Amino acid sequence: MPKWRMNQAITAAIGDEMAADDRVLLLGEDVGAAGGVFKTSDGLLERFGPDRVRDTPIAEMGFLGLAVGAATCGFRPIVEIMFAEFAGVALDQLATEAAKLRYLSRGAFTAPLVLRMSVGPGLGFGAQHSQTLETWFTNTPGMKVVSPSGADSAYGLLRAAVRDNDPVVILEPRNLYGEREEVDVEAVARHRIGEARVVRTGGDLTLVALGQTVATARAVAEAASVDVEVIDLGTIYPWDVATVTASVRKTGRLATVEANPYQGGWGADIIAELHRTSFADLRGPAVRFTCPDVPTPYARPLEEAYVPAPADVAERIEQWVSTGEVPAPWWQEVLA
Amino acid sequence: MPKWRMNQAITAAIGDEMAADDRVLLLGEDVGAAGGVFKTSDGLLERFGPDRVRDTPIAEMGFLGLAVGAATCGFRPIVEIMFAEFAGVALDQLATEAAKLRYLSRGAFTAPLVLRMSVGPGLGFGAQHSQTLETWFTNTPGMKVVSPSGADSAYGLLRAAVRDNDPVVILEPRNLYGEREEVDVEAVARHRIGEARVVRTGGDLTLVALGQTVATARAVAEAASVDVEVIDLGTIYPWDVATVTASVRKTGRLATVEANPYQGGWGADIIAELHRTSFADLRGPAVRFTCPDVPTPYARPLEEAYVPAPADVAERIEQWVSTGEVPAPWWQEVLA
Amino acid sequence: MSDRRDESMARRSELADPLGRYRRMVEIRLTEDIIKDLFASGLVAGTTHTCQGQEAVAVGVASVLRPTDMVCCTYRGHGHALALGMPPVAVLGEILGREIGCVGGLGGSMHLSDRDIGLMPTMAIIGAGIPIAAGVAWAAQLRGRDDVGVSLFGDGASNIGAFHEALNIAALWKLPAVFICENNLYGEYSPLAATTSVTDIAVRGTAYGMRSQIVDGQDLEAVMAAVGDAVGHARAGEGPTLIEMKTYRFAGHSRSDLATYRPEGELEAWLARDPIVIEGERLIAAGAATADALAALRADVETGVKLAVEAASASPAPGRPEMFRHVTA
Amino acid sequence: MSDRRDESMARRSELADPLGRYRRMVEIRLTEDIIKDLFASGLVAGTTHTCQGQEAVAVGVASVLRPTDMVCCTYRGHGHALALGMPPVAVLGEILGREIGCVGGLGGSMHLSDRDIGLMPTMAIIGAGIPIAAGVAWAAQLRGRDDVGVSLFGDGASNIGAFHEALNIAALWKLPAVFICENNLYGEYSPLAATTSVTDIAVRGTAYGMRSQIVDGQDLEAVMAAVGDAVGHARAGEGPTLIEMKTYRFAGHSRSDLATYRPEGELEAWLARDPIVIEGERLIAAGAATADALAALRADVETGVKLAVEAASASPAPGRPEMFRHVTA
Ligand SMILES: Cc1ncc(C[n+]2csc(CCOP(=O)(O)OP(=O)(O)O)c2C)c(N)n1
Ligand SMILES: Cc1ncc(C[n+]2csc(CCOP(=O)(O)OP(=O)(O)O)c2C)c(N)n1
Ligand SMILES: [Mg+2]
Ligand SMILES: [Mg+2]
Repeated sequence: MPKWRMNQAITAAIGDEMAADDRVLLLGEDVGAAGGVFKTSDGLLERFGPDRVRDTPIAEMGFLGLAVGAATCGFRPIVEIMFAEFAGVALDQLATEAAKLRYLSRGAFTAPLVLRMSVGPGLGFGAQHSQTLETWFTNTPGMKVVSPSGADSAYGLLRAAVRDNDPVVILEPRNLYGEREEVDVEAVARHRIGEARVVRTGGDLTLVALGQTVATARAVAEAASVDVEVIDLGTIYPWDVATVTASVRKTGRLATVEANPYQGGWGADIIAELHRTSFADLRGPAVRFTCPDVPTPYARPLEEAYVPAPADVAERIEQWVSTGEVPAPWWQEVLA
Repeated sequence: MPKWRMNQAITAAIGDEMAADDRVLLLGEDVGAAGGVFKTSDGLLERFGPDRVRDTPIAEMGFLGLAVGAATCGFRPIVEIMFAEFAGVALDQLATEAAKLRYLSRGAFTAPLVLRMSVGPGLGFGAQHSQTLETWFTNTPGMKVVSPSGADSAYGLLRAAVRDNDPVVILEPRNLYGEREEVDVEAVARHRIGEARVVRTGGDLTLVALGQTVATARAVAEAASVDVEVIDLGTIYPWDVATVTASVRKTGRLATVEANPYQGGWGADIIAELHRTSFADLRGPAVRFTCPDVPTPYARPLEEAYVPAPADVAERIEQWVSTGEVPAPWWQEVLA
Repeated sequence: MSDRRDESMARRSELADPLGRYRRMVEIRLTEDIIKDLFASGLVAGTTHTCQGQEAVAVGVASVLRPTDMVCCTYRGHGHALALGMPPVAVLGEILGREIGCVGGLGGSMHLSDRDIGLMPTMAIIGAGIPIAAGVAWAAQLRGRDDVGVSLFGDGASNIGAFHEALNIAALWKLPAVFICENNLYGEYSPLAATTSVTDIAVRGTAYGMRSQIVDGQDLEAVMAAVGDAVGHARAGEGPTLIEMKTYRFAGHSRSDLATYRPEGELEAWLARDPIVIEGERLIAAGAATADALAALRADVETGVKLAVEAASASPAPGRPEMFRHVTA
Repeated sequence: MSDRRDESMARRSELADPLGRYRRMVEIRLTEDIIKDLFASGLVAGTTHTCQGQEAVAVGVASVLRPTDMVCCTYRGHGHALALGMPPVAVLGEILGREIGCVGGLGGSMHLSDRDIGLMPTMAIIGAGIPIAAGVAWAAQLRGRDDVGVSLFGDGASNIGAFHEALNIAALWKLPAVFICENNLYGEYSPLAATTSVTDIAVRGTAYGMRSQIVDGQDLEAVMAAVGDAVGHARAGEGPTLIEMKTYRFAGHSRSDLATYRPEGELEAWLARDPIVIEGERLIAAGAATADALAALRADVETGVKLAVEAASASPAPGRPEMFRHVTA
């Protein structure tokens, strides 16, 4: 099995889909000649030519709209928007056009496109290039939103997304592009849209993670003396209620670890739903480990403090399980 | 006390703030000569002149950006974006620029602007003009988001928003523009950003509502045989944890009623947080009454079925309180 | 619904004939008039945007297109739908929210569409359809087909970012697209001069090195000639064209608008350039019809539209399960 | 920090003098070179965008503005910050994420700003600053002040919607704004011709009836003349101007870019038009300086920049509580 960096896995997934289906296109800023600013399409222009691998102007609304149009005509465009923040100039085409086409045409027009965007704090990119922004996309019926946690799921989810018949947003953790992981290209079907994966079993607590926080959660599990079950959510819209519910039935405790600010973050939806499906199973309140409610700070030590740190999360979880007392967010101490 | 339609109350609030502070501006499509498509600025052009009441081209990104610029220079622009969906072409200026200016300049530049948008289903406007879209705005530190429930809070919250020193989004329920309510212009301080209001006291269940669903919740309370406490959330970001927590301490039961699709809707954040703050107080799982996860249908009977109906919610609440069994969303029956 | 398809296709072919085109303009006018009445009488909720006065654009455009060309218009799209072949009952049924509507009553007045006639879902966000139409043109280019993508939008839409982004890309990629601005002098209640820094939208082609043209949108033949030329250019792989149709909406912006903001005499001046009258006189002058024949035709169309209203009204609203269909695959 | 203010103001005044302007161009060049090194050595994470080759634009613009004029530039903004008066230590400190940085290390390379010198928070979203600058101009207009709003952006930014929307409004409202496109022939790794349907960005002024001009961005005096003229026009209430500066970035797009995509000879041709060399030769020809004096000046600046790096490096990172300040009022 190849041990790929995540950007290589993404390139491979795009390449494999383009080779398998000539309706698949790739477009975005510098995806062609330059092979992508994060090298997620290296060599694809050479392999598939400029008709199918298309560099675009800086015009996210425009080229996403073009992809919507091409998708209604049977193509399967993969659109790259470099940083998720740039969706702020293009959201209309995704949420208000693409996601509603099928409904508004009773299935006659559909938009089977993939919108890839890099997300997440941790690399010193500052307040406007570090957010995850899931919630811009997760209350709009008609589309799907996934986030890989490494090369393997990046490969699998991307291939599934291209084959999906609806718009699929892929939020790619930027800090993982350079990270290596074994990719099982044969077992690609393990990564299905809408399915979470238990990536570590444990009996004391269910820790739900997404994208870059899956690594955090694994590290928490290693560090903590309690037995943590780690779920890689994979798909955040619509997310896999059944898998999380089953886990909580076993562990009786639920927490999320998120790379986004606290209030309104995606973890709330997990907890609210589990509250309904698993009230009797929950031995105590669920907890969210997130970033504080501030823009992403630039200075390295501050950004490091900003994202949930495995050791800190582990310690709070241990305390929680042993004392039963719900841990407060760390920043409350600083602010007090 | 005047009994105003909500659009009159909004007009009055804008007028009062403009009269009190000549830094206040109003801009948007047809807000001037036409007095606003929803008549929320009738007569203001005549009163304050074209410098301060400005019709704009159809260019939401552009004129919101202009407002940001003017706000950094000490003005207090009130921006109207007619339907919240149109924020999909302008979100960048709000979430990525305005909300981060203060942080990125350590307070030297701020954007004390108000962004008013109409929201909500119920009026036969179809899938692209009927959403509430709170979650586009509720995970971005640096701004605030409120939603009035009638003329009185529309007046009070708007005045508070203009005086606030940060960007404030006002989501105005479109179906209330024509509804009358007594407006206590003296007691405007009752409506504070960040404060929820208990608008009906009750002992059996806390029903949290926002904007147009406050009326729904009141009707539920009237119809139900159980004693429902209704909270008008007023501010959805940052929302008032203390008031909801205090209510749940008393009632032991929590539900939300929302005019948006289920998964990822704002109610999840309320429930997840209360799960943490009030786990011991909750006698059973909290429930969300929302729209189903579909785009807003146009045909009248379908749109009527789409939004939570008071009678239906009341019935489910009664069943829940009496049997202890958590009500499933109504659409699960249809889908089954 | 292949009956619907056959009927639409037959209706489309009628545009090959001058009298068929005239008839279609009349049908659009009368259908729009009835739609205004339906809303005025409170029979329909929501909003509607009619196009009386702009019929020559709709019929002219449809007349030079093939059903495999794709048209992306706006909420002011009833005329385009009818022109492209959609039967009045499908338009009216949609507006009334009935099963018989073109999208089963789920969309409403702002969201007519029918793949068979090349009518994309009509998007109600200003500017949104422009890049989508460019994308349709791109698809044709990629496939090596000589179909075109047509985008219709208003003068007001020429001020929004999507217009700019799409036209730059279309020019750059030489897409087989035709961008048609229906400059009816107003965006909602605002006159062009209050919102737009130029008088002629066509000059904006310069910013993209795109050929552009100003056309009398009240003159069916002028519309057909200009759009025909642009379509030919596109089919030949020569790239896109921006066409500005100078036109006027006789009614207000939407259901509730009485259009009191118009300067005195403006409406009258434009009524004197009613596209239906202009084309009618041309037909008479050419000996293709008599005034009596045109009057009879009008009466006939009127009967048809009334029957369509009846049929639409008799159609049931969609059932609740419909609301849950076609959300995702 | 009123020391900072005084220092910045003094630095700003230095631009009144030809040698002061020359010196500032040299300072920008050397500071950017050091920044590249800092990133290359792995001392800084994140990314940075330097402007070697474009110094004449930065210094020329700053030279004709007052501190009450407001400038909205981009992530490629170090040169503008320095030109407007920000001391190197404030630029370097920000890039290193230290307290001494212009925004205390909270912003980073892409977000320099200082209200005292009229430098708005530099926005890292393409096009975002254009309407904001127009808004600043609007504020001046409303107040009846003759200050101007200046927007600086790249050639690539002229393809995004915000550019279009802002320029239309600015022309329509006759705002005292100056829109300056630094056409350095590339947007990231893409050459202009791959992304832009016209060769000269200035022609896009036509779409707004806005006066526009092409300027040799390597020639400090040409820059000053053109911007001075546009600013005068704006101050007089005559409205906005679009200026296209033909320029070139000698380095890659950002820290990691080796710019291998450039056609052979292109960089060399532009290096032959180095704005610092051009201005230096002019000063010598005019007898305002000798080659030796300019060399000494350069050595002096180099020392200053090195000291600034040391001072910046010696400054502590901001403390954790800083992260929680200035989120809301
Ligand atoms: C992005 C966006 N902003 C605003 C609106 C509201 N709106 C609907 S129609 C309209 C006027 C459009 O004018 P124009 O483009 O000239 O077309 P016309 O209605 O005259 O056909 C406006 C502002 C919208 N639908 N979308
Ligand atoms: C909306 C948006 N899209 C894409 C980017 C990524 N990006 C950063 S710089 C850049 C190139 C900009 O080119 P240009 O405008 O010519 O400015 P230059 O970098 O050459 O100074 C791009 C695409 C961004 N920051 N914002
Ligand atoms: Mg118009
Ligand atoms: Mg450039």
